[in-house]
Amino acid sequence: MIVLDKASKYYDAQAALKNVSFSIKKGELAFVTGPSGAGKTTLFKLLYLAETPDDGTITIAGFNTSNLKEATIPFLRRNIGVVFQDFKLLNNKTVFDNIALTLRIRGIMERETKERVHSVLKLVNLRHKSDKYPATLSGGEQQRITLARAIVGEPTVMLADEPTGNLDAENEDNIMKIFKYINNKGTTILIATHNRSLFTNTGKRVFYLDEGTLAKEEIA
Amino acid sequence: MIVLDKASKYYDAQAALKNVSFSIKKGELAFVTGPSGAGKTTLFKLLYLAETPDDGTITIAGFNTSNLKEATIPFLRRNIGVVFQDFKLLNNKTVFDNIALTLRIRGIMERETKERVHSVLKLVNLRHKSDKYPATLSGGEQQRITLARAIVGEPTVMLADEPTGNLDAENEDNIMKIFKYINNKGTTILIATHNRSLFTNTGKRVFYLDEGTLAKEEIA
Amino acid sequence: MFSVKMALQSILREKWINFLTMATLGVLLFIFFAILLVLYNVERLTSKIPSKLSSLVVLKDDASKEEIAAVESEAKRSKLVKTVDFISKEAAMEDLKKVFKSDDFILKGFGENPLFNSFEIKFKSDEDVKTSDIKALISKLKTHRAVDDVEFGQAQMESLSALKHGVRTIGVTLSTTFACAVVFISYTTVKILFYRRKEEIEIYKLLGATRGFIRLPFFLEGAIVGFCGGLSGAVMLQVLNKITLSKLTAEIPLFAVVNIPFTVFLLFPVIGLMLGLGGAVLAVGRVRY
Amino acid sequence: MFSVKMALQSILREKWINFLTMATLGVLLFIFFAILLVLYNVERLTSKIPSKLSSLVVLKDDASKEEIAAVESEAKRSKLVKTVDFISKEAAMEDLKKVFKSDDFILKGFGENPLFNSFEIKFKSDEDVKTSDIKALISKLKTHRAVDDVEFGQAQMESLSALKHGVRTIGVTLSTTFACAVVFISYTTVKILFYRRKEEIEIYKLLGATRGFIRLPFFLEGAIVGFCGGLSGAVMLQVLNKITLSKLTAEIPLFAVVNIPFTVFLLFPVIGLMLGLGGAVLAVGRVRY
Ligand SMILES: Nc1ncnc2c1ncn2[C@@H]1O[C@H](COP(=O)(O)OP(=O)(O)OP(=O)(O)O)[C@@H](O)[C@H]1O
Ligand SMILES: Nc1ncnc2c1ncn2[C@@H]1O[C@H](COP(=O)(O)OP(=O)(O)OP(=O)(O)O)[C@@H](O)[C@H]1O
Ligand SMILES: [Mg+2]
Ligand SMILES: [Mg+2]
Repeated sequence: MIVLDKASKYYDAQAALKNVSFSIKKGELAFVTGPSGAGKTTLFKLLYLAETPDDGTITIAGFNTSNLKEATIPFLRRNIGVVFQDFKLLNNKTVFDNIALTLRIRGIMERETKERVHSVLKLVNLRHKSDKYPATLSGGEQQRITLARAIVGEPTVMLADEPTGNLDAENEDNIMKIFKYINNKGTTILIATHNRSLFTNTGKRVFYLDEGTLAKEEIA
Repeated sequence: MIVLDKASKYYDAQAALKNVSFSIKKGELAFVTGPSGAGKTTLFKLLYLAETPDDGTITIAGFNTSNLKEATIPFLRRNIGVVFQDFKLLNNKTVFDNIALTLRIRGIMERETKERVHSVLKLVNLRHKSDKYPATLSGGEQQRITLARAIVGEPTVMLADEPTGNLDAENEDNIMKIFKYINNKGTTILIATHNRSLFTNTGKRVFYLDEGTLAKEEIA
Repeated sequence: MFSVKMALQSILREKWINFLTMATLGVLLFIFFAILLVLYNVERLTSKIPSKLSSLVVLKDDASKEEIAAVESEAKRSKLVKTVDFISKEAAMEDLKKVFKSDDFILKGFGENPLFNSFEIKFKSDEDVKTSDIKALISKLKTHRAVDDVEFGQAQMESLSALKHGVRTIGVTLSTTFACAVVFISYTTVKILFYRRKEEIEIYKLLGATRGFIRLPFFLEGAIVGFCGGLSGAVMLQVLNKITLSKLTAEIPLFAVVNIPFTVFLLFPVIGLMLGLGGAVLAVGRVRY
Repeated sequence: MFSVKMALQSILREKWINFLTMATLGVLLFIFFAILLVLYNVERLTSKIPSKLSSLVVLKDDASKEEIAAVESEAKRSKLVKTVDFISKEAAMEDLKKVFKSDDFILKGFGENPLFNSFEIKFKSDEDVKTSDIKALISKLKTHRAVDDVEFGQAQMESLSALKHGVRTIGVTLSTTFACAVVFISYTTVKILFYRRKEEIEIYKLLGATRGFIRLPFFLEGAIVGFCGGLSGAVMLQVLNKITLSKLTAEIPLFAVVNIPFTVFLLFPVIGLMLGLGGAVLAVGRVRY
């Protein structure tokens, strides 16, 4: 589902990602970890095409990103659900509209949109915040909205960047349960996290990044 | 140093903080914890006067916030260093200028400003990012810049809201060391966090918030 | 449609800034049309100034009818000439009597009429009638035996045509400059309005929105803002018209001739819409992924 | 000083948007002054139109010197009158001879001079000289025994003063409307420029910045943007002046009289600065903690 072949990304001659190769099978749930500034977010940006690799090739959800026509990029992105580390919520839209946007973009009917948005809001325990604006939410609430937005489109690949950074143990458990649930339904998931407790004893593969290189890969 | 007496804060008739009373002595290091949306950030907002309590009184760093003249607010704030949960970095200024702003506001000479900014940058291991803009930093890097900005002014009270949410174990340790160091030099510190490992076995007081009320207080 | 809803929502959300933009467009259009109307009416007024371009062809007393007819047909052939009127010496005397008004006893002192037959030639007052051409015609007429002399108010003619030309030149320069300025300021205003939306567009793209989906609400928003701006401009013009102009007309009847064609009011919202839409298209620019 | 550095940095950081704002202010000021200049020069041109307000006081042939002197002093006493010239019947004859030009043999036919002595009264051409006042003066003069009749070109006088009044009214209305528009658009532009800075100001406040510290850089930025805008407007006016006007003057000598006072160019940056600063002050508003 995801194949990186010697992918590199440089920012002003400084490598944020260097020669990273790995592949993730369809339906797999894997983790990426590493110290602050290791390149986890950069790796994700390459995967959802916010950045283009300076070197190497990337294949995701059947698209080869090196020979992709610009016009197909939106359709690639509709297959990928992303939990952004910095949330990227629209401050001038309500929680409902923020999440609904993902479906409206796809031209899904308003009735179905409403149903699906409400069901994901229930999943992250924020059904009552539906009409609030993001700025009035707590950090953890915003993070859960971002997660809700990522899963509402039922993507084939899910990229979650530090999805529990602002969450307490209970919410963390809840969110890991959600990941496992949608993973069981067939979604390939890659989670970037500092939080070792998320992956310890899960039996999943963990990729360790360090200063842009893939330092090691192990089964947690 | 910090005294809350039956402080309450309502957002559209919904209590974000209800009847919270506690006091923290000068030089103390204490923790606030609680689930997402419990009111930790709201409590901090009351302390640095971004919000006014709807009920009760708050005393911090010798100022009683209920009968404060508007013109003295900036001077109160200069005594308080805040690590904001959402960073609040200025995107149109370099890392250096973001941190230096705290000192420039106080009219500190440029030479001294330079020295002090560079020394806090070294403390958080980001000396080399001095000329970058916040948008080009990783999440954890931004968080450490926010911390650097909070400590550069040598405040008498330090409020840290989820200061390690985006940080790996190693950086986390480093930051806790910094907190302990400035606490030893006499700064009163209040840390809001979900991360139990930050306070377990520290022997410090921990306040548990739940749905806006102070549920319990214990020694970790 | 969803895009319409989104555009309306967006306008309502940022009432204040959208209102400012609308008002700016309205004021600009209002001023633009006010200028155009002033120019249009100055043009109308100057065209009401009676054509003063005329020459008097003095004929010799002993000229034959044929010779006189030759002069007349020569003058009439010219493209420059509007009318040729024969003024007999008797008619000239009547005119002279008018000059002396009630004192016409003076003229009664004359025995024989001492005046002369003449042609009054009125020239066309188009701006393509050049002084040099008229001079050429006059020297031609002078070659006729029947013609004694030709009098021509050259200075008068030159200053009048210069004034008309000047008004026209100033008008064209001013309205062109102004049109450019209106387009530029509209563009700037709409651009600044959308400048803050970069981040919003970025997020849309990351969620997989197609180009059309991203741009449509912005275009609609620009169009709506422009349309409302144009409308408010029309209202302002109407107010100016009713208040100022009607007062002015009451005081100075000359201004009764000033006219605001009704189509202008229809043009306002249309031009506003185009400006807003054009500004939005330019402001959003090419969306790249 | 640090604030200056910060303001400059801020301007450089957002080159594009600041450039647009500057250009907008420049264009606005340019147009504003272009309009004012047109009005100023129209005023100058109309004031060059020779005063045509005159009356002819026809005196009886048998009037005594004293009686004539009484009429003259009565006319001269009036505040409406500019000059009073005595025209003897001999001088009038000379004038008449000029009318008949080379054909003055006509007049030689007269035995005695059939004309009359008269006064030519020229009235002041200020707009506060009212037709009704002049009429009152004329009827007063008619009561003198020496006066036979008074001729007065009323229609001519009324249309000329109406024209002047009209030009002035249009000018005042137009430039007032325009001044308001310029101020409004400047405010809008600067306001929109600062609208995006709310968050920035918020952070400043939270870090303990005093009001002055927060506002000074914004004010400086507004002032600098306004100043540069004014400067660019001055450059545009100079270009228009050199290119258009000099061409126009070459073609139509009438325009040589058009004049751009140099102080205008000094005014530009000053007004721009004031607009930018004023806009910034209003845009930042009252900083509350
Ligand atoms: N746009 C950019 N321009 C320049 N440097 C960048 C840019 N984006 C990221 N970097 C740098 O690349 C490195 C990797 O950043 P990245 O965001 O991938 O780290 P990360 O692993 O996600 O860290 P964290 O856990 O702190 O979020 C960092 O040193 C960062 O400063
Ligand atoms: N400006 C606001 N308007 C309305 N509601 C608000 C506002 N700010 C906070 N709230 C609500 O108040 C409650 C407490 O928020 P607060 O940010 O204090 O939580 P928190 O304990 O910091 O949570 P987290 O750990 O997720 O950051 C939340 O339910 C939040 O949605
Ligand atoms: Mg990251
Ligand atoms: Mg919080």
